[in-house]
Amino acid sequence: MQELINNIVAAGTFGKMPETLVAAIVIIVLSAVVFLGIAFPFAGIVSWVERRVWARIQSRVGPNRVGPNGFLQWLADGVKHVCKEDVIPTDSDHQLFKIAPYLVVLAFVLPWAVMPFSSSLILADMNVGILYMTSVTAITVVGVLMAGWASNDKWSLIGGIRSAAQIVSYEIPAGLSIFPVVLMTGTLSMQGIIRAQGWAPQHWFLFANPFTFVAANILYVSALAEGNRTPFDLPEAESELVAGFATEYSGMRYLFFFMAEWGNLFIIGAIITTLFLGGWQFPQVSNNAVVMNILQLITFNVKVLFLVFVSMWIRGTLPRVRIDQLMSLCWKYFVPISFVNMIGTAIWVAIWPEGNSVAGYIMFALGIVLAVIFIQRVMYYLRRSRMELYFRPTI
Amino acid sequence: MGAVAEYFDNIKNTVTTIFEGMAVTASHFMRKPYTVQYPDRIPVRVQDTLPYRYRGILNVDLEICTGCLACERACPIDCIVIACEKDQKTKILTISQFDIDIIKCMYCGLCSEPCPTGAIHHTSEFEGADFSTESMIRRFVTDPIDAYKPKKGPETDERIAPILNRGMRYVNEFAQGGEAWNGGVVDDGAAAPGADDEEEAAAKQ
Amino acid sequence: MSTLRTEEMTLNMGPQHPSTHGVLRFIVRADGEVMREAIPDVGYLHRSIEKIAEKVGYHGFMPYTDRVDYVCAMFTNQGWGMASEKLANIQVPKRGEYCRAIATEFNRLASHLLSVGTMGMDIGAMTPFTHAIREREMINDLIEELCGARLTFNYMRIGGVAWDLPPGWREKALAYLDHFEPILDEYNALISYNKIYIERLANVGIISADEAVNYNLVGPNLRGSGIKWDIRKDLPYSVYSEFDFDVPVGKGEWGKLGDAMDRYMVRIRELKESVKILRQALKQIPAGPVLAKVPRNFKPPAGECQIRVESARGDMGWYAVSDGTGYPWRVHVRTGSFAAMGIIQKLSQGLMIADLVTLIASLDVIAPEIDR
Amino acid sequence: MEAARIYQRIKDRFGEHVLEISDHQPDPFIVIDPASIEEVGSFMRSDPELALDCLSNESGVDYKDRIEVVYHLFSYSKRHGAVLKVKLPRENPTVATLENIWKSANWMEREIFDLLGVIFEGHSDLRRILMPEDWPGFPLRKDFVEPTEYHGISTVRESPIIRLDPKKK
Repeated sequence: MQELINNIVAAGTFGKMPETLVAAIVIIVLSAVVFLGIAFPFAGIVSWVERRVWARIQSRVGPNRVGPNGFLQWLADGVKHVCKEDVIPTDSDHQLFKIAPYLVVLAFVLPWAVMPFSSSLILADMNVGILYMTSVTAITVVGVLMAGWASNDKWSLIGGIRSAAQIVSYEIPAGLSIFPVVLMTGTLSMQGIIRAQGWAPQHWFLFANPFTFVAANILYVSALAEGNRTPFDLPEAESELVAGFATEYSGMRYLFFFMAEWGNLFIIGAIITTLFLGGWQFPQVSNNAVVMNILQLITFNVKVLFLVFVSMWIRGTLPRVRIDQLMSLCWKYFVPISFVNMIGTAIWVAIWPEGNSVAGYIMFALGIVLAVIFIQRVMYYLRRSRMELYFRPTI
Repeated sequence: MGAVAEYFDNIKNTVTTIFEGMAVTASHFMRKPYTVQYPDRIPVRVQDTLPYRYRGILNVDLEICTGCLACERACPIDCIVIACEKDQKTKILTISQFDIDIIKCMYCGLCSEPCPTGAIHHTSEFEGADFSTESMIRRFVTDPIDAYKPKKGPETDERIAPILNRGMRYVNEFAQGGEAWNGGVVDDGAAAPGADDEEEAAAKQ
Repeated sequence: MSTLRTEEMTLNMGPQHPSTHGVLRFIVRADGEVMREAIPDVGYLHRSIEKIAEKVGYHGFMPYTDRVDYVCAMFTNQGWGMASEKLANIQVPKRGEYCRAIATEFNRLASHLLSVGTMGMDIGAMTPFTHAIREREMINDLIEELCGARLTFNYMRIGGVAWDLPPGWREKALAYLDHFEPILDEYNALISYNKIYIERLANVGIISADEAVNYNLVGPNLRGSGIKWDIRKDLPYSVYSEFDFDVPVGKGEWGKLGDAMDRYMVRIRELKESVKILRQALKQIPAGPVLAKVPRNFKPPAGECQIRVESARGDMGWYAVSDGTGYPWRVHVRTGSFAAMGIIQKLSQGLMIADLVTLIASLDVIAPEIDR
Repeated sequence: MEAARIYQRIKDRFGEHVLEISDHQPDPFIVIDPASIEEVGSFMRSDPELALDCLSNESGVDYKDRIEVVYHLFSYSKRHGAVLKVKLPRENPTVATLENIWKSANWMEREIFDLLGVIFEGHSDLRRILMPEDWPGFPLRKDFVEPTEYHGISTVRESPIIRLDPKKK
């Protein structure tokens, strides 16, 4: 990053402008390109993918009209929302009402700074990377609470308060579940954590020991809760609160909330991938740095997108929990178990400071067994169903 | 059950039931979707896939209408209006108006049941949207037309015979049900309620 | 120390709310997430069907009965048919009764599927809803073939049914039942036994047996409270005495007896019982006419009667008064949802807002049936 | 227990209050004095031999010269039913509520009040239930004439069909 700015200054493209100003321009332009070109389209495409995946789970077709297989649906939706009237309720707190969506988007945009796409593709490899990631994503709560309060609508208010309670509570198990990995690696840097793992599954922290396996699951669920995803979509619980904190929003501002929600899926996936799934690690097949970086980028994205897909799949399967159950799940189950994980990992590390490779193989084998059982169940349901039953012969 | 056992039982239950649920949804990735896109993604028109008994928008074949007014009387919602005049000398019944208010019609099928020739019948057409309420009134008579007189034997007029055949098929379907599939004997006496009444009424007209 | 001033929040839930099952309104007094009370406000769908009956005559009222409860219109059809038959003392032919039983049981499947599906949707799981609706669509296809309509059937007539089963229909129906049973197990695996789902439903809206009788709850709501009572079994009408089936009751397996989960599971188990009845009915159906001879100008003798039909939402009472003319003097329908709505104000006290949605769904109230 | 025996039992207990026992078919009924409805009701519920624990249906009928309120009672334990009637004058029909005996009466009485104008004395919440609060008159009465408009909204739709034949209607 710094080299790039130095090069630009040296090239004299901007004449005699002070170096800091050039740096600011470069950063703004670059981030605009990154967010407008990568993050926002990603959120949009995820919305389409989610609708298609969800539709298949529900025996439906899903959006398939705009573009090939409906691929451009997200663009059509975006254009529609931008063209819509931006309704601001008369009795609302106008300033807060307007700011709220931007804060939510901010919380979605900031984590991309430490997103470790590959061994070199990272905007800023901070030494507190993972801490930064979890803390900036929590800014969402401010925006959501603000939206709920400023709408001057009781449903929105309940939604906002629910969201605040939920995000603040689930920060704790999420934070505690990061500890085992930090204990094992001794670093908070994203790249450092990834480098401590190998490309093979048995070297991933997911399978490093039983505690990290549990920690990974807790972190994933907590992250879903922070991202307001089913089964924790209480703040916008459609059947209870109409649309929760977003009830009064329309047009672009409404879209911002949902763009952030879909975009957050990538961030959730990236956190898990980095911490537990070996990040961008790929076998050294080439000495060419560019080729390796591309392969690593693909590896990272495949893992993240798989997790994004799983979250859609979960959304298509599970019902929503109630607010008191949400709280008891967090405080009665996740927090104690996370502590156990932390202590367990600490003991594990104390016994095997260099890690236990046998445990990795055993855990990986267990994971395979689980997957096989799962596939068997899937085939069982598939066999039993007779979906080819149609009463209208032409359909 | 102790509190500790319950605690772990809860965790076990949650994990296993979610596992099962995910398996069910995963199996749906490998199944065909059940919905079809309306209307342009199936090889035939939707109307043609509908069963014979489908109750769509009403239609009247005036060629075989006897002008008996059975349908008008049967309609609980008064959406059918018929005007008939009988010439005192020639004894010919002339239908001068046969209007159906499609907006009001609730597609109950009570009008097509007593029809002796199947002149008024439901089609499989259901797309009736239009821009004005006025255009939703189906006016079947433009010029006054002579009512059809049922003949003793089979219909001889080549123009009317196919229409009557269709009409009688409709009547048979409704009055007696389909052909009985397990050797059922269909009793003719159980035709549409009070079929005789209608004939009397027609005779009076 | 001065105390913080708090106040109750009055929430207006409905008439346009995603989960009030039609046009219903609740005035919710809530203290944060906990409700003090939810006062139902009904009447948004009042179409004065009882008044219409006085104007359209006996045969002409039949299509209107579809609109009393459009989710299970076969039962309202049958109720009106039975009331008129009882007034005029008409005997329905055996095959007609079998056709009625087959049609109503298919309709019960459809209605219960909608009920359990919306239950899932109200809890926040969208997939069970579409799966239930998918099965319901197939039943609608079958019924469409039978009577020509998917929702407002108008299949029955005074004295029997309008049309016999179409050719080949029985095989299709049996094929559907073979398909349906595994799907029901799959549905249970997907949602009914899901821990989150059970937690949401168990111990919500507990109705004791006494209360259920006192508030005149009927059908699955009554059985959910542990009372083994089914009109089909206990006061048999039509041909139900010829079928062998069980009456599932709530057992309180997941919480206290009479909670939302019990009512839900009663519906799920009733689906299986209905399949059982349908198999028997499709096998045993005799030959013969389907419609008794009833004059078109139907004039029952002066008198009054009340009949009870076990509809999908429970015992549906039809009270009809005739004055000897061609128009009924008075018709009154006592529906299951109307009674169920009466108990909501009492049950809602102390529940959470999210539970109100569960409660409404578990009582299976259908707005048109309340308001008529 | 058969309906006739139920009615006989009530007559034995409340001889002077029973106005009529009809063996009308198919549903025989008993007519009692409106003043004693509460007493009779609580007897029918609490008497161990009747045990009519469920008010299955309550409806009102306007007979042009009187208004009848009909109670269909049912016993889940004994599996028998009874039909109870009270006859009220058309002007200012008033009868005591049975809400305290059978809870289900609450909503059904509100409905009867709403549609027929019967006032149930002692009812805890006698408001209109189906019709709007400010609706004029009681729709199920035989002499009810529907107002042509409600708050400026027309309640009639002119039939767009012009009837050519002047002889009819």
